[in-house]
Amino acid sequence: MKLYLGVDLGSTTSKAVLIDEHERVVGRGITNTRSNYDVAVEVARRDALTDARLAEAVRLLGGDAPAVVEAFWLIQDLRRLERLRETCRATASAMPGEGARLAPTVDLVLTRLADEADTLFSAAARGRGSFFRDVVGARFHALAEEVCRRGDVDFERLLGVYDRAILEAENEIVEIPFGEAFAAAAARAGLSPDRRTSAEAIGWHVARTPIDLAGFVGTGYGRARLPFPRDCIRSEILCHGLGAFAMRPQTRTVLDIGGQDTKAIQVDERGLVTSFQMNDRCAAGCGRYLGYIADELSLGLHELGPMALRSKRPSRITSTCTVFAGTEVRDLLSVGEKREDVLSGLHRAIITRAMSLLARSGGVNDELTFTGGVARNPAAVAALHDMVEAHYGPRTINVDADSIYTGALGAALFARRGVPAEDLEEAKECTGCSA
Amino acid sequence: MSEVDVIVGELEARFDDLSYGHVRAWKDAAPGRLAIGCLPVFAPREVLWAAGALPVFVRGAGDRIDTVRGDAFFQSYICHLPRSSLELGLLGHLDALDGMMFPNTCDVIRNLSGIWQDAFPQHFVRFIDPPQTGERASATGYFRAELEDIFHELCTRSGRDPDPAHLAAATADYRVARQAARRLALARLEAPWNLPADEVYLLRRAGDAMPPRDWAALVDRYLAAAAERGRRAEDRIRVCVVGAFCEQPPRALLRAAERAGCYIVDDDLTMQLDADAIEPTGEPDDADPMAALVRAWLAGGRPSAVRYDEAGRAGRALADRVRATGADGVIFAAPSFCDPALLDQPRLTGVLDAAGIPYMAFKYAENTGQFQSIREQAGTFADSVKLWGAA
Amino acid sequence: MSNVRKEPSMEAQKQMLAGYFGELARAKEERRPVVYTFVPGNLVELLAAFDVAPVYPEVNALQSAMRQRSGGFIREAERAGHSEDVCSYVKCDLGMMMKGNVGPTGEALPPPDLLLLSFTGCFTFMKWFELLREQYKCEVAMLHVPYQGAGEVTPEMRAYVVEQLEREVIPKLEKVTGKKFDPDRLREQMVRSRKAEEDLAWVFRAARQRPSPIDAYFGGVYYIGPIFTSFRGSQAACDYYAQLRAEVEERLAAKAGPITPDGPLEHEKFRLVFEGPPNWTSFRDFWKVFSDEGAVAVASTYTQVGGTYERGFRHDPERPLESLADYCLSCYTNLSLPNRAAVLADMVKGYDADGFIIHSVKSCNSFSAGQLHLLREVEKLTGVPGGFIESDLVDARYYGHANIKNRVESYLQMLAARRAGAAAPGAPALAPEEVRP
Amino acid sequence: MQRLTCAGIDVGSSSIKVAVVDDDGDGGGALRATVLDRIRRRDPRTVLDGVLRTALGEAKVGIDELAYVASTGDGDVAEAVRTGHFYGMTCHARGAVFLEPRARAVLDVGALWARAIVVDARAKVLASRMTSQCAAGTGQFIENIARYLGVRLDEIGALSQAAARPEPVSGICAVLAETDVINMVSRGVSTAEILRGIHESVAIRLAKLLRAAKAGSPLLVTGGLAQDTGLIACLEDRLAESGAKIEVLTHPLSVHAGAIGAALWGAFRRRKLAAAAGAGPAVVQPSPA
Ligand SMILES: Nc1ncnc2c1ncn2[C@@H]1O[C@H](COP(=O)(O)OP(=O)(O)O)[C@@H](O)[C@H]1O
Ligand SMILES: Nc1ncnc2c1ncn2[C@@H]1O[C@H](COP(=O)(O)OP(=O)(O)O)[C@@H](O)[C@H]1O
Ligand code: SF4
Ligand code: SF4
Ligand code: SF4
Repeated sequence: MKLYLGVDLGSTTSKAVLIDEHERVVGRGITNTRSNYDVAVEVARRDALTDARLAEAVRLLGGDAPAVVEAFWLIQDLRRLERLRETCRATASAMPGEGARLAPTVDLVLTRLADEADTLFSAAARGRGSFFRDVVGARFHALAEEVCRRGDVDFERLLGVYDRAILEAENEIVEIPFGEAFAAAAARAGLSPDRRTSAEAIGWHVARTPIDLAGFVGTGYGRARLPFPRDCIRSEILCHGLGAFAMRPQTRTVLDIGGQDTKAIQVDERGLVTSFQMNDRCAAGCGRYLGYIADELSLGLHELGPMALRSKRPSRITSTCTVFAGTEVRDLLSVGEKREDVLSGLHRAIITRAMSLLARSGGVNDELTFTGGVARNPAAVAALHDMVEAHYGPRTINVDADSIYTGALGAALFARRGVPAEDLEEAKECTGCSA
Repeated sequence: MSEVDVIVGELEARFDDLSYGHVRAWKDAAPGRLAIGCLPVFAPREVLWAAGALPVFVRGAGDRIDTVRGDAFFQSYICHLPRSSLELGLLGHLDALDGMMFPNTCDVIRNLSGIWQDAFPQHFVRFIDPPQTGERASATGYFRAELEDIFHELCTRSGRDPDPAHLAAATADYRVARQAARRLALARLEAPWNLPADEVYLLRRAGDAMPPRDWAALVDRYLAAAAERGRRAEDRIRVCVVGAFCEQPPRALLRAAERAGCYIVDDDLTMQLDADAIEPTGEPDDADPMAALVRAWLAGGRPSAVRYDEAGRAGRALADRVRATGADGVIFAAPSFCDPALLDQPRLTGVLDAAGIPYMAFKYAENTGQFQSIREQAGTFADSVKLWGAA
Repeated sequence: MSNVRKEPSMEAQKQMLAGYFGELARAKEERRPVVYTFVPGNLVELLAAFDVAPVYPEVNALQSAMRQRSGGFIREAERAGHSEDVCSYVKCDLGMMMKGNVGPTGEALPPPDLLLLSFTGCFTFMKWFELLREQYKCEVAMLHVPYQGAGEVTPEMRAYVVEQLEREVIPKLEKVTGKKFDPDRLREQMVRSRKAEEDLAWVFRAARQRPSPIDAYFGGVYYIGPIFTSFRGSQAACDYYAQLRAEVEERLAAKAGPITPDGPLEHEKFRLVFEGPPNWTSFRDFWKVFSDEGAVAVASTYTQVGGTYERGFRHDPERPLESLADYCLSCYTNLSLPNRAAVLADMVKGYDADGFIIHSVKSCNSFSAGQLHLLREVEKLTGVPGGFIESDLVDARYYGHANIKNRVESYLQMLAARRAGAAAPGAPALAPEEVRP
Repeated sequence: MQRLTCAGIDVGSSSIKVAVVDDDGDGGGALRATVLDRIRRRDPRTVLDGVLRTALGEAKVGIDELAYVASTGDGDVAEAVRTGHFYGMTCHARGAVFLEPRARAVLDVGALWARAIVVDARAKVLASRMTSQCAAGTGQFIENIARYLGVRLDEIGALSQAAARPEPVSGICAVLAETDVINMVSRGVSTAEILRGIHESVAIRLAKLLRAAKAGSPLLVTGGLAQDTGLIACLEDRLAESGAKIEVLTHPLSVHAGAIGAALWGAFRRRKLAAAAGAGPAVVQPSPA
């Protein structure tokens, strides 16, 4: 297979997209951005390759596929969990004095976590876009609180151990070779022995299929730090513009709301950017804002939108600052405002900011394509529909399920279309893409 | 419902009507009537009124609308008033107006006048740059020519005869309004507990867009009704609010400040330089009313951040005002990014320091929704005056 | 600064400036009256006719910034109660004053005998002078120059300014100098002004050629130094501009590009027009953001704040006071926004630019308020997309290098992509799957 | 004068503090209890109940025996138990002068706000400044970063002071800080250097606030961040560098200054009210929250 890779190293998430020569997407990978950018990119890239291989295996496998796929990813997570447990133990023991007391408690919590793995790392959880770090972190928090309430171990200290360990654990690459993992997945999925054998064979076959990475382009917040040659780096603006345009050729305006910046981009009938505005350095109005609020309310990120949609009377949220919005939310709740109304107000506040940016970039032209992580949030989408209609009249608004990959897709398209051959020589030596 | 509540209800309805329905009604009542929007803080109101045009002060939209398209014109470090004013226009709320006047009060308003020309080509847009030079022959000639030009232009539009008699009549009308404004100010000084800042503010905002004599009547109706209240004085401090002359703070902010333990007894909210700062002295000069108007402006009045302080007396004038109003201290409340108001503060506080008058300062935006920090600061200010004050 | 440019005229310019500050330091000793005034609308010919020494607070502020001293001055002013929100030129100047009024070259600046407030182009000037007067308690002459709100200079405006010159400015100058106004001396100055203006305008027009032999923004700010300040009308200025012109003629003949911080620019990849003042605290880095990408400024509006010479304005010895009035009335920031859009559009077209950059500075409402509108208008007038970046003139806290670089790179990549028309549409790559509430 | 036992409740955005004080009426007094609990996403009212119970237990008094219960901070939470309310800076001033009678300036740095207060010997607030609607550079900000780096709050100070070269931080948004920090870690900057850089940037902000309030010396730092020795060290450097001769002090009970001050003002008020009651009916009412 001859493939092209696009990588979007975002502030919150790192995304990778693989396309083939016909510009069809064959694989996607995503992970949370972490302090080791190389690892983040590498994980996303490997996940995209794995995704491409899995798709091929699924095609060959038929009816058993869903169970095997679910088991396949679960196995990866279990391996990570195991590593985390080892790291936690080591971290706790290394703490002078109290380590001896902390270690067994941490171990206890992580054992309980592993017991819940099936539900914790289910396909549903993956679909929600929660990453290992988030899933484990939230559950650890809850379990630790429970354990500490009973015992004599200090909660803050226990959390300290975990915070330190996760930092270390997530910055190493945990990988099981595809064929091996697939075989293990077939076993875990409980297939009958003969079907298991054929599944294993398919796994080994797919694992051996050679993949020729013919080009790659990187983009995103951390693009300057990607281990790519300079010519293989494109601005996020261009990638989002082209990615959105490729998904929806009628696109003339793109709104991207990511973790910590918002971009409003206008493109012409060829997908070329004609103007853009971006907003950064302040988290108010970006994805992080929602993450912060979700934490504040002890909710999952994916739960915010649906809850907000139930509101009939959105509250008026005025705080410009994310952090203060947190306290404002608490205040409003304490005076009896409903959660859904407060949340709905928050979503409107974010979209109001985005609307200003859109206005600055040249308004909303038909069609508007909404991309970035926040486009996964149905309440944000609903608020956008309302406000665009109110200010610009009826407009078609496109939101794709894979909109979070838009930047990476644009990058892959640049790789497919643009990168001159001579750079590829140099590229072969670069560590970022040893396929 | 008490009479005061009825009046306040009416005032609120007016305030919340962003589309100036009552201005439209006034215009529709007779042919040839015009309404001209005026950006803070100066408009030659007599001249407009004499030409058959109702001056309507446009002071942004406060926190009553979300600015979306208005943001497309200004960066984040520009104050808020121009964007919400534009938003009002773009949403059609200013359709009742036939034009706009922009005084040279700061760089922002100045550039806004150019944007307005591009954005609303159908409007009569006029930039007015009143002399900052005090009484000089050159200024008199120039300013008079400016005002004459506006007078004639508007008369042409309204179909009125540009007779100086109209100017004399208009001057008399506004004198009535100014006297009412003074009665209102005095009544508040005497019993601020009966005249909460928020209500006085609503009343003055109504005056932004009403025929002068109608407004004077409304003021008297309110004063009579409010006097009936007989509320009890609370243990609060009396303050002057300074710096809020252009972009207006949200009403909730005024309430928050009063609730935190202050009575606002004097302020420069809704300032209209021609009204608050200039008192045309003596009887209108029937022979040449325009000359009287020009003279009144050039002679100057109360110092303000947007007029050249030729004699350098702004600080002393503020200290005098504090004493005259019996205030315990000063609250400097300036819009964020407002160069005129903010650049004046250090000069003014220097004088207050020397005079031993306590003060505090904060910034706001017209759409601020968080008053926690303001409450906290105003509260601490009030606490400290109360716990330690001379009284 | 010496490491930034290597043209010979640069040396001359540097010496002129050093000489100027030296002269200021001696002014009191030589009993030469000192006048503080502003660059836009400066009446330097008139001042020279009275033999007074001009001090420009803005020039001090920018010089301090280039020497990395503005931060301390700004903090000093903020300590004295000035807000973070207000113009940092003012704060930089006040802070310098509070710290002993030692000028950028380390020599003390003399206190003023007269504050000549040429109130044009910027409202903040007025507040600035109120603050200065508080400090110096000296004579003030206020020259109110009406704003071109309706986009033109009317005869009434001109007459108003001329009358103020006659009745206010000249008498005050006579008072502080004890000299009688001599119109012939003024005319002599103006003859020389005209000559220098002619040469400077020629230099700027040379950027119409490909490749442009000059950088009309980053290099341009050096070119305007002498003529915007105390040298206009002097023989030194005539000599300097003749020398500059000769150098540019040479580069033009050699088809050489401008000299950047890293030496001569080899390939002119992008021709850009600039609006707004530059950042002074990181001037070199700021320039490099563009020169690294092969982007050259072919024209800029900032080089017009002290006179719109490219657009044809010349001092006229035949009507000295009227032409001083026109000079004050027509400085760039005294134009209405629609006029400024027209000036920019003319530049984009006339200089065959690929794009234009608006550098919006937090300090300067006079320039910045409404620049987003300007962006759209110029795009409409020219069909050329503009780029928008933000920082400040002299307050280093607001200069975010990475951020600016990111935006400029994105913008230039966009220009390049448009030029190549590269990204031809392919088949839609993903199955559209709408998620609507 | 008669001793009065009063309680002060300081409801902050991250923690609730309660102090029980015996006030002697001459500006002095004795602390009977100071208790703190972090809110940690619980209902503040529940947290308050717990803290108050513990404090009263420690002080060995019943709530009915208190002469005055004063709230400060987000006073609404304490509505059910309080007698009256005083504003934050009023209380921090009083508490600071109680803890450190020499203090002429107070810097209260909590989770969301920072406030600079100038006081005289009687704890009268002469001038004050407060940060505005941006939590960049306050406790929450430092906490977020420490959390990400896996450093406990009580370890921050020592680590930061051990750093050789601080890493300059440009953006100091409380929320985006995490991304900035990720970026720094990715560039191989050590934990200590990052923390030091953060402390430097916060110290700059605080120094500016102090300047704006024209704060004098000595300065007592109150609020939770007084415990952050790294920050205090940077603040001292900053102030020294800018030429301000300000002696920076902390006190082990700094975080309780607000609650202590509230209790003391409660006593003051109680005495005044009693005096006024003797002289005739008072028009004064407790200030509303
Ligand atoms: N499943 C989801 N549901 C709702 N919101 C989500 C989901 N996944 C991600 N987000 C939002 O998307 C943001 C990240 O967007 P992304 O485009 O990946 O940002 P970046 O490119 O800056 O890393 C998160 O902060 C979060 O608010
Ligand atoms: N031991 C400690 N070392 C350093 N910082 C601390 C420590 N304890 C608390 N803090 C900081 O103090 C802040 C809380 O201060 P506090 O004054 O209680 O705030 P508030 O009154 O707003 O709740 C926390 O955000 C935390 O950053
Ligand atoms: S306002 Fe809030 S979100 Fe914005 S920069 Fe400050 S702390 Fe960050
Ligand atoms: S608020 Fe201040 S800066 Fe803004 S328009 Fe009004 S006077 Fe100008
Ligand atoms: S606002 Fe602009 S023109 Fe005016 S003084 Fe400041 S920098 Fe100069």
